[in-house]
Amino acid sequence: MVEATKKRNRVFDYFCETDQFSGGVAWCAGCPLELIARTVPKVLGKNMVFVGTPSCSAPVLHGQNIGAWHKISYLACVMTGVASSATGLSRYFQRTKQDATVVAFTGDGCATDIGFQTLSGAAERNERFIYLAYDNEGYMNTGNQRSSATQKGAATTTTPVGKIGKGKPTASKNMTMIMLMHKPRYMATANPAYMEDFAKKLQKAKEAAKEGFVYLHVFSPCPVGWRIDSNLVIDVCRTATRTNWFPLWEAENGKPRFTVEVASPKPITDFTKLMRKFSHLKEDGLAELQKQVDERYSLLKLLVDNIK
Amino acid sequence: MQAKKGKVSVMMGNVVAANVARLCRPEVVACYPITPQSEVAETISGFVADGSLDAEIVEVEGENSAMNVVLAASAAGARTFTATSSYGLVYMYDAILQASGFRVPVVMVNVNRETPGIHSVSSGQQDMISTRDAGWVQIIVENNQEIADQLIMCYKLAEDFDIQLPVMMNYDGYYLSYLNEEVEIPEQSDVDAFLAPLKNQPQRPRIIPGASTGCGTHGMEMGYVEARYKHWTAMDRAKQKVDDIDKEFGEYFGRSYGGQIEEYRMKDADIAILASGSAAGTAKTVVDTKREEGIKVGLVKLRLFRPFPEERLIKALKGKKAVGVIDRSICFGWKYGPMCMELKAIAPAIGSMPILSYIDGLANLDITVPHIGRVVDEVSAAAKGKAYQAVTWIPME
Amino acid sequence: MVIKYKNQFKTEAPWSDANQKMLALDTGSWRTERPVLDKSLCNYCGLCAIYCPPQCMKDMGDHYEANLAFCKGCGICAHECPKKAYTMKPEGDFTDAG
Amino acid sequence: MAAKMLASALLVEGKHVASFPMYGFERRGAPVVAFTRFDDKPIREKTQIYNPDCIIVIDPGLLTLPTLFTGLKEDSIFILNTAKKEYKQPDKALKTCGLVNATGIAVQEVGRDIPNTCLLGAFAATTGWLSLDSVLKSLPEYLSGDILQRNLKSAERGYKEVEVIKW
Repeated sequence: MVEATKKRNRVFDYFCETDQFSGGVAWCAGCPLELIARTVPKVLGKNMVFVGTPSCSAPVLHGQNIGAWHKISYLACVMTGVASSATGLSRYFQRTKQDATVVAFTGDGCATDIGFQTLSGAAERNERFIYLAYDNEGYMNTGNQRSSATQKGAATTTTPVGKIGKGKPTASKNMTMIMLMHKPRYMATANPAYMEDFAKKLQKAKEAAKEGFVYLHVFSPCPVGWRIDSNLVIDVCRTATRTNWFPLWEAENGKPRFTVEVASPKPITDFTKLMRKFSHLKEDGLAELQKQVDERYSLLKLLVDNIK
Repeated sequence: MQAKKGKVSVMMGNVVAANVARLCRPEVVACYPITPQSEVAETISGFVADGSLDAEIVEVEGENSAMNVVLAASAAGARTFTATSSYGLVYMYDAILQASGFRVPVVMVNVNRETPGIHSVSSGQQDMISTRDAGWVQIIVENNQEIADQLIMCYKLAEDFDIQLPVMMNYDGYYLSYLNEEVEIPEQSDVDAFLAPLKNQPQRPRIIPGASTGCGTHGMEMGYVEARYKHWTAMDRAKQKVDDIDKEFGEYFGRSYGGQIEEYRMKDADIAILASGSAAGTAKTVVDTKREEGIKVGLVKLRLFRPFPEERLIKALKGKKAVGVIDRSICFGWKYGPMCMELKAIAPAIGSMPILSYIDGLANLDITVPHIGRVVDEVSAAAKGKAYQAVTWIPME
Repeated sequence: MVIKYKNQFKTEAPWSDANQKMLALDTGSWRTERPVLDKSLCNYCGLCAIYCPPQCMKDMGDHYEANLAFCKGCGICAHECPKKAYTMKPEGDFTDAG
Repeated sequence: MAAKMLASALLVEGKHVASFPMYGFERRGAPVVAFTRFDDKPIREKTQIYNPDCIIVIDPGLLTLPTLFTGLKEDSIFILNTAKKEYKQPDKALKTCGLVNATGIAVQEVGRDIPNTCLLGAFAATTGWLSLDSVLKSLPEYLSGDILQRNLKSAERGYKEVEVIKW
């Protein structure tokens, strides 16, 4: 035990607020969403306002009767309307000059599917709030059904593997590219394994949201739905970035740049072997996934290298 | 008190709605255009563009977003305005339920139009009927002047601390939305003064950054029951409040409409017609003509549809010999029209009398003078003990 | 008609208020294993606290300790610790296990 | 639009007015029907007009509509936008006719084929139900500047140049 090594991790410097949540809340053991949710107000501060929807976060973001699970003001809205509800709040706070960071906090099902229209609309109107989509690649709250963020081949309860079924037959929506094409004021991908990177991006997001639309796409593997051992979840997050499954980048005004450079990406089998949602995939299925990861990465790289 | 005077000009129904909405000074406005409502969205956008309305205007990408924008802004404390019709109304249905559950005082204009299933760009009250159990106050008006006056009253009702309910003001598409009629638009200062007492009420809860309060909490067991019970009692209170505000408005501006219902030549009437919206205007002319013919008929104009003006209707109709109800919509699952069904629910209290149901005016087919005349004749005959048809689809005859 | 009910909400609409009532689940009881720290191995890097999903690591000045009232026993701290200072031990081994 | 302007002009006369168009989809150039009522008493009837006292046809191409003259009252008035100076009585209920080359006048005065204001002038002259003055007074509500001046001229010419025929 050497005194000199006992230095605080830099991540703590990004926190301006203590944990705003109750100690015991209803998220599964090992769920990174809990980590993400607790981190957001720590960086953004008490004046943030959550806009939540039915989702894995709903049992915690929304209270029960008069009781609450956290100290942040919130609006619990319908799944279709998270971006538009955030619009209503943000416009009124701006108008009345109330210092607030409005955060639409919702899953990939809302962002890529049922709430996609309102998200796209808010981005087009350049509304000043943060839209944070935590991506667990499916509808996990309702029991692991496929969403359009679900990867090809993934076994879900609505794309089961059976005599004929081979998991989800089509590739996921390339959501971050779609959002990049909206040219938001700021957007970024984030991953709880890279906490300093995430915290830095939240800080940027807070500032950028004073001027325009912010989209954050945060990786949030579901230990239950993906069938991951609880203790491996952060490992899975890290591997996702190291295999280019989930590259970490940001874009200010539509100009993308990597925030974590992966010098020699690992094969995606390093990632898929950590969970059982792809365990039925044979070599060809995995090769197809690898091809998609490579394609998407090279498209991103092309944009990073060419949009100046 | 001298009634406050405004400026009289010829104005289209939709433009009236937008003009008066402006006078009520909404802070956040979100409208998605749809025929026959579009001029409301256009005109109010124009006001913001020319600086005559200081409001946040959100050019939403759909009605669902329009309702979500206004309900959220309202939950933060804003006065809001939106307008829609038909497909738009049903496209915002989840948010409509949300708004009433949150008890936010959103005011919405709904320009009545037929609903999906059968494509029809035409007038009809089916849209409003399809949201009758959404927990909103629903008011139906008859002409452009009533659009103007009632819209002001809607804010007074919605934001009343004892009420705190979203209010939907309905008027017939085409018949009123595009009707150019002379309208007296009140002065801004008078509207301000009329609505000013709302500011002196206790503050309703609102989302304040850093305040640790949340709108839309899960209602667990008795919490759910309590919230629903409070909503239900507020709906009940709204009935008297509609009458009170109408009276107050009458004293202030010199025009009033009877509150929950308008009774036209009902006092000495033997038989009654129940109608709503623009058709009630036509019905009044028919009542006049039939009175000249010696038939003692009166009209009850249903202004408040939700909550249903049970007590007022009982008072107005008790002791009459027969009543004919003209519906501009259909009640699937029951053979009578929706308003007729509602009236039948209070039939024991108004006494046993023939209640004749008429379906008319669907899809821009006029509820004409001869149609209503026929209704009066049949109701009159039924009152004298003649056999009658329980339901009549007038255009199908 | 008078219906007696417990007036939970002080408002017309159902609003929650953290100032009036903060909820907490007994997530400590979810645990089947608990993290046990070998202090001699800990270099106080803070990664366990950073990655702990319920954020229940208490900063003890030179090491961290899980708040067992809320620790769900996911084992992330043990897996992420670069010094392998944590061991996940079955709850049954402890006398305070509920 | 013409129906609304007419309503405004009648309001200047101190009448109660109501006018509305009836259409499904709005398309430039597509035919549209509009109705205007005026009275000394408030107008409560909210239906299409089935028995008009006067019918104005802006587009002569619509004269072939088989139901055009259905329901006319006795001694009713017909106003037609046409370059013709004479016209054969199309329906025996029509007793007065006003022929005006509104399109021609509009093109000359307004610069575009928008005959509305000219027809209002012709309407005032043919029916005698309102004065030219009321028509002119109502126009600034809708138009301003140069366009207003041109339309005032157009309305005035419609009033003066309409050929009134008694059948």
